[in-house]
Amino acid sequence: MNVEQSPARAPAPQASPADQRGPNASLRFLLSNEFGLIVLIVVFTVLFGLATKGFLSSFNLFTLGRTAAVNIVIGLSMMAVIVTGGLNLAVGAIGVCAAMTFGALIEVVGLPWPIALAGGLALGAALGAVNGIAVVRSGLHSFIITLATMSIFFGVMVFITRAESFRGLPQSFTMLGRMKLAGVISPLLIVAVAVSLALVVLYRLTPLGREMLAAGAKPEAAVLSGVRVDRVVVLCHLLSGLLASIAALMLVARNGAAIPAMAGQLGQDWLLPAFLGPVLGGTLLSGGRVSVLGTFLGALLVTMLTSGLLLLQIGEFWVQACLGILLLIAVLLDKARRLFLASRRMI
Amino acid sequence: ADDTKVALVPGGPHPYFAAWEQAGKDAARDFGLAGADYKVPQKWELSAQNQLLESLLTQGYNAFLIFPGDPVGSVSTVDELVGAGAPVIAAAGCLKDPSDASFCLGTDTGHSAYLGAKELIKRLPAGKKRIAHFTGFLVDPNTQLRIDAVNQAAKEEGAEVVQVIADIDAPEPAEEKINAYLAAHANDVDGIITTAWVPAVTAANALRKIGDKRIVMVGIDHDEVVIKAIKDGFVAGTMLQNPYGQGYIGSFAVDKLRSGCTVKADAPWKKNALTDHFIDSGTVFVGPEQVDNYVTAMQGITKDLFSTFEKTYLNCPS
Amino acid sequence: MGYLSRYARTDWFGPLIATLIAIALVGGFNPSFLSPFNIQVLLLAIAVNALIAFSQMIIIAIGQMNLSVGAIGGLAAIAFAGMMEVWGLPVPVALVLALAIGVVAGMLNGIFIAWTGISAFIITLASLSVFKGINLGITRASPFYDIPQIVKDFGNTNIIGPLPWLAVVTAVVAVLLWFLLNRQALGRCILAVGGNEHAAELSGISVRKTIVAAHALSGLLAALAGVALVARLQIGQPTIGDDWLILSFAAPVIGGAVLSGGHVSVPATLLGVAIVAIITQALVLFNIDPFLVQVVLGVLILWAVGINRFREVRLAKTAKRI
Amino acid sequence: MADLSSPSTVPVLEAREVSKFFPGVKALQDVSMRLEPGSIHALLGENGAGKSTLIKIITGVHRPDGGTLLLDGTPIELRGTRDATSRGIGVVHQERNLIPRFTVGENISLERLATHPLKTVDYQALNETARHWLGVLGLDIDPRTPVSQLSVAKMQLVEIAKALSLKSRVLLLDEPTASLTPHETVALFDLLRRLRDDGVSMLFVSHKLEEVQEICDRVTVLRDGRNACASQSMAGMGRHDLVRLMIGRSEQIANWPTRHFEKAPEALKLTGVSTALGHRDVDLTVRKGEIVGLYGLVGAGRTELAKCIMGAHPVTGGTVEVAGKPAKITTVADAIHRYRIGYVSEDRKQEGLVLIHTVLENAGITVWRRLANRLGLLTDGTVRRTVEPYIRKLEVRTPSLEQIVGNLSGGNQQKISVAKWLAAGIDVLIVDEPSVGIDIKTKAYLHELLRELSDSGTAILLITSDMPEMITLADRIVVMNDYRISGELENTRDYGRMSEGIMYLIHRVEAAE
Ligand SMILES: Nc1ncnc2c1ncn2[C@@H]1O[C@H](COP(=O)(O)OP(=O)(O)OP(=O)(O)O)[C@@H](O)[C@H]1O
Ligand SMILES: Nc1ncnc2c1ncn2[C@@H]1O[C@H](COP(=O)(O)OP(=O)(O)OP(=O)(O)O)[C@@H](O)[C@H]1O
Ligand SMILES: [Mg+2]
Ligand SMILES: [Mg+2]
Repeated sequence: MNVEQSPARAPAPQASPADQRGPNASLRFLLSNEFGLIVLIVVFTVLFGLATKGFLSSFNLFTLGRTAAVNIVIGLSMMAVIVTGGLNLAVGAIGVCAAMTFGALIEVVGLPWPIALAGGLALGAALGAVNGIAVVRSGLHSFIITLATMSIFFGVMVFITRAESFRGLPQSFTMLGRMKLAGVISPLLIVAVAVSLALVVLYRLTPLGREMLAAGAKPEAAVLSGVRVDRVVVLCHLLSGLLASIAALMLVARNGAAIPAMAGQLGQDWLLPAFLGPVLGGTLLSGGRVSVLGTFLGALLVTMLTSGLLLLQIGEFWVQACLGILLLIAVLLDKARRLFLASRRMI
Repeated sequence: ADDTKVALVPGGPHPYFAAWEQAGKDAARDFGLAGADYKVPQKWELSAQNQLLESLLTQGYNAFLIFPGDPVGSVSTVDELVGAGAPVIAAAGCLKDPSDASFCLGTDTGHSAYLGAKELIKRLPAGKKRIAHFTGFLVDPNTQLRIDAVNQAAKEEGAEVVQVIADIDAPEPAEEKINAYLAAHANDVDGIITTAWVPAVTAANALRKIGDKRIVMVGIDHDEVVIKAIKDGFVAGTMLQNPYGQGYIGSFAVDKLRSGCTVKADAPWKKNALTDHFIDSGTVFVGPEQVDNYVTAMQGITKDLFSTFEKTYLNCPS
Repeated sequence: MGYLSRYARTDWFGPLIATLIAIALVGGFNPSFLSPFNIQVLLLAIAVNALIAFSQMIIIAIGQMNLSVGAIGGLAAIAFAGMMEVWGLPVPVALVLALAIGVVAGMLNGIFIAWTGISAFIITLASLSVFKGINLGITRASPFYDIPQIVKDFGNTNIIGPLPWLAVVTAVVAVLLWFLLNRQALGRCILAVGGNEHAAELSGISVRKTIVAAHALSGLLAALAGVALVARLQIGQPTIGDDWLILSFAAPVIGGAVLSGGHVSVPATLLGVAIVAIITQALVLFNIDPFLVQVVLGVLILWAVGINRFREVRLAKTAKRI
Repeated sequence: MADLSSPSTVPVLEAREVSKFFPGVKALQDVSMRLEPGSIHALLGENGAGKSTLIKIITGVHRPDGGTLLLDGTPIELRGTRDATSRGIGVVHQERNLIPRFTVGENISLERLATHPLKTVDYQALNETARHWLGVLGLDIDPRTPVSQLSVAKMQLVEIAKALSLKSRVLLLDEPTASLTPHETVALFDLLRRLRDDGVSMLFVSHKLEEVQEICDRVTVLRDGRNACASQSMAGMGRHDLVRLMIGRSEQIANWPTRHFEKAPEALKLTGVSTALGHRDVDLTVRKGEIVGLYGLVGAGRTELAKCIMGAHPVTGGTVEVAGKPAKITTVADAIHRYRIGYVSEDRKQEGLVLIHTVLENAGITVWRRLANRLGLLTDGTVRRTVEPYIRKLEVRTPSLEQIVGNLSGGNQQKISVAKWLAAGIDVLIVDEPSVGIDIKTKAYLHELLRELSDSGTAILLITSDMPEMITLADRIVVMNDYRISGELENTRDYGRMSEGIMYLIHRVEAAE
């Protein structure tokens, strides 16, 4: 994965600017984190497939996809803010708030679930925007702002709900969590794919997405090029909130209920998956560069490693240690791969 | 039966469940199971537990004893397991009805807190009985039950809950907050009830530290620190639970359920805030008197429960 | 310019104001806050949390993050307790070994980061799993109980008045750290690398060695915090360190540290820790509805950083280029 | 081959057939260069010719992919920058390399901190050394001021002091004068001459040929990463010879007819403008198609004025009119999108470019919104089609539009920060120090380009400290001093008279105070 602090250099043969991508593009792809992740995923799939019984069983693939789906969207919601060189510790808190709103709108207000869904998402987006505005107006680092709002959002949620769950959700919604398409594919996975595609379009094909990247990479330059950086940053946080709520609602579907403990105390359980995906995927923590596909694959890889390790039945208390080591091995392998390819390019 | 592979799955790494491992082993030996293994989620996270359970099913475990990571949140996973033909018993804590779990074998968290509070208040000197309540994460619905139960007991006995300190399941904040509380309010409180493991340990230590035997404290569970504090008179007693019994009897029961037995509808089920199919695995108050042989006491309870368990709660094809 | 405006430029000024206001308010409404015992409790809390914050601060100084502080601290803690209970090692030996574990763990982080160029975030994230996993593997989640009396005493007795021994340790560490970062070439190198890695490299500073050194130091401090907690809690809890992460960042940041590196302040971080500790205590003292505690906490943190921010904005106005 | 170029003495430093390749770029191929003792050696070449790369190899930043370095005739292998410094090779890189939050003094002594990390720092001594070297450069800055508070020019000088403080026998200067005022440059040259007489050998990179001719005695010219000439004597080399070596043909001196704009409509008009940064009653008019030069010494406040016009800082008094209509410009975005004013920053690394993004993204940033189709979408293809002509026109030397801008040579970066405004198609363009670090060929192109732009109706406000540039381009020259306008001149394109007039305007004010 491209996780050097410094941006990797896009290599390309000496050529006049006129000439189009052509060979460079394909080579750039071979060097990219995305390709590295794909290789790793294939390798580990084979390994686990051989080493364990049931890794490739349709049930395991189904649950794997379902778990990954949620982690992917969580990762994307963090990515949306990392773009600006900031971060959003409140993803979990926002997610839970959205989920509980959704539950309340259905059980307490009695709205049909699609409308409640919209309500939940709207709230999430709003909370995200609050973060963004606070960051822009105060000029404080998003870390400290979202640290505080995480506590506030979550606290208010617990205060209002008294930690009571909402479980009177309509079948038509909760079945999304259990349904198996073609025996192995969870609808949630499809949602995750759809969301990812939407983000790809945003960052590659819309001015706003490009402005988000520019504003994140170098605010001063972006401003002097006519980008409304403040507004863009707020939008990034809003997007993050929105994505967090999507993830949360996917989790609601999966758990068949909206529960305050869904993301743990203060929603902190989400932080790990939130960062793992993007960073493995080659998103620059300093901002200005994202990889949606990378985040997708990164989250997938981690979920896969966990699942595989559990199936390997290592002494129950040692799984975590092994996961860490596997993770290290994974990034080191990939690093070696890039060095090799790069050295080949030079001469 | 010898094809039954039971998995005993706690909510996460926690000393409370340590006894399950032995219980499982014994059960597997005594009832000739293919296995009854203690499987611990890596983190105390609902998603981690769910992922482990799914994996275990894939690994061929066909009967489950589960401490629900969340009374509501775990229901769907349990339903899936049962749907896949693996009977599930909620152990130590219950699932909220309705769920496909056969029944709940454990401690009525609310009730045990209630009893504990009663025991505490009983021991308070006459006068206004001011008690402080230290408990775990608020996001855990059981915490709300405990808070309500303690308030309930207090109301009945004319005592007053002057402060509730929650969200202290981690040692550092627990130590910080409890000491801070005692530092400021040691004289404004007569009794302390703790309804979670870590607060119990920390509070016991704190009282020992300020050498205060005036404040009466009732703890929970069997952590060495608490037991020792009882012996030394810093803690009045603790609400003991019966993890071993849960593990042992639970494994026995799921095996039966796999081999054709069904749950008796008309059994003397207890009700609690979460479910109507609740079996009390035994909670007893252990004071200085009983503290030395609480283990045997617990084994006693387990034996009694076990001896009548099958015919009380199950219909089995003879 | 007068003294005030000169001090106003220092990083610790804002946090100091915030701390004083906090003390005044809390003490005003609840005199028992200033009782010796309470001060001791406060100092104890600050003592350990400060070590945690410092161990992160060093890494922030080089412009990286260390997610494994908690894991390292926890590992050192249970190693310390375990070696005394299981192997019956004498306290000093166990102590040294525990700290050594911390240093080694930190160095491993540093070496991986420096020699692979992979972001510290990932490396420490992975090593977090490794260290925590080892911790669980050893303890199987059950604490080590019999801690030698002397250790317990050290963690719970005072040297004079309300001043606990642990606070003394932290004070010494703080002074040494301040000296390192402000007067010692190594410390300056650390800040230089954080401030502008490329320039530091060109000036002949060995960036790699500096990174490794910083992480080793971070590991040492984390281990120290872990050991201190064992002494304070009187048990070797496997869960020690699980929720250090947020605090470890919050305190330095409240103290005005720049997450992109090159600028940290020992006194300001110390004050950051103090603020958090005071707030936490106040919430208990004033018997805030447990369901509101989190909300109030969040608001108060914002208030604390707000004060500092206000100061900075004021200064920025007067800053002039030459 | 050493004996072929009959050496009078053993060269202090010699590079033999050095090569360096970057992904997709042959930066240097078999480049040779001999540095005689006690000489100032010019290293010339277009942007991207490989000058900085050669210097980075000599100072151990990059490893050569081929060839050898010799110090005093013996081959050396540099494992890192420290090797170089320890061997007495000092350098001032093209990019600023200072620790912003450290004080001037500490920055100057950074190498010595690095060498023994376990020593405690003696700030007394450290500041003394700093004071001394700053003194040598005739700078009176308090060594205790943080570098972040210095202007670009001062930072440049601090870096020179830093290099001097190592007392190197070999001193490599990569465009040291790029952001210096004429006055500061003169002082620097005196110093360099003294050093030369003390036997120090210097390598001097600059795009200002007058300077090169003034102080250099030998010259090496690179073209496309190859030697165009290696270590020739400057004796009898005229400007046109150097130019021919650099660009392969002689430069054509632009000599445009004077234009008249009395009747042209006013594109941008300031009347009695005062700003939050301290400008007072500034009157300034730029007419459609006109190039107005704004001259002043560094610190005169021109950049600040530009920023205020762009809406980055508030205008506190007076009126700003754009295209005849009063304009209230509060944000830069407004200035660009509503009033169609563009600004080429003097500080490309900080404000001009997004270094970690590609050429395409940087050049296109101003046009994205305009190019988006009905669905609000746009593809790289569309952006490429729009910006490519300009990239071509400016002859940006890049392997492809996907190259990371940070990897381009300084000059090529500058070209891109100009190109993006050409693409934007604005009515008023403010250009701040456009040709800093640009080679003469590109400079000529740039000038043509600005001229064409104005001919096609764009009003241009040109801020530059480069007098010749000013006189070649400007139709009218406005002189600013200490945040006020101190006068205005029609440009007669007569160098002597114009510069006199300008200097008079500047000093008249100072005399008045
Ligand atoms: N780190 C790098 N990665 C990739 N390409 C590079 C790198 N550094 C330089 N180059 C390329 O090498 C060539 C020479 O660059 P160099 O900086 O030496 O030019 P230069 O002569 O200094 O130009 P200028 O006068 O603009 O400074 C350029 O084409 C540049 O794009
Ligand atoms: N009042 C001021 N406040 C802050 N910085 C200032 C001020 N005056 C000058 N500077 C700084 O000093 C440097 C030179 O000043 P400035 O750029 O405004 O003058 P200029 O005429 O634009 O110089 P140049 O010829 O370099 O454009 C700049 O870096 C600028 O930021
Ligand atoms: Mg250069
Ligand atoms: Mg300027």
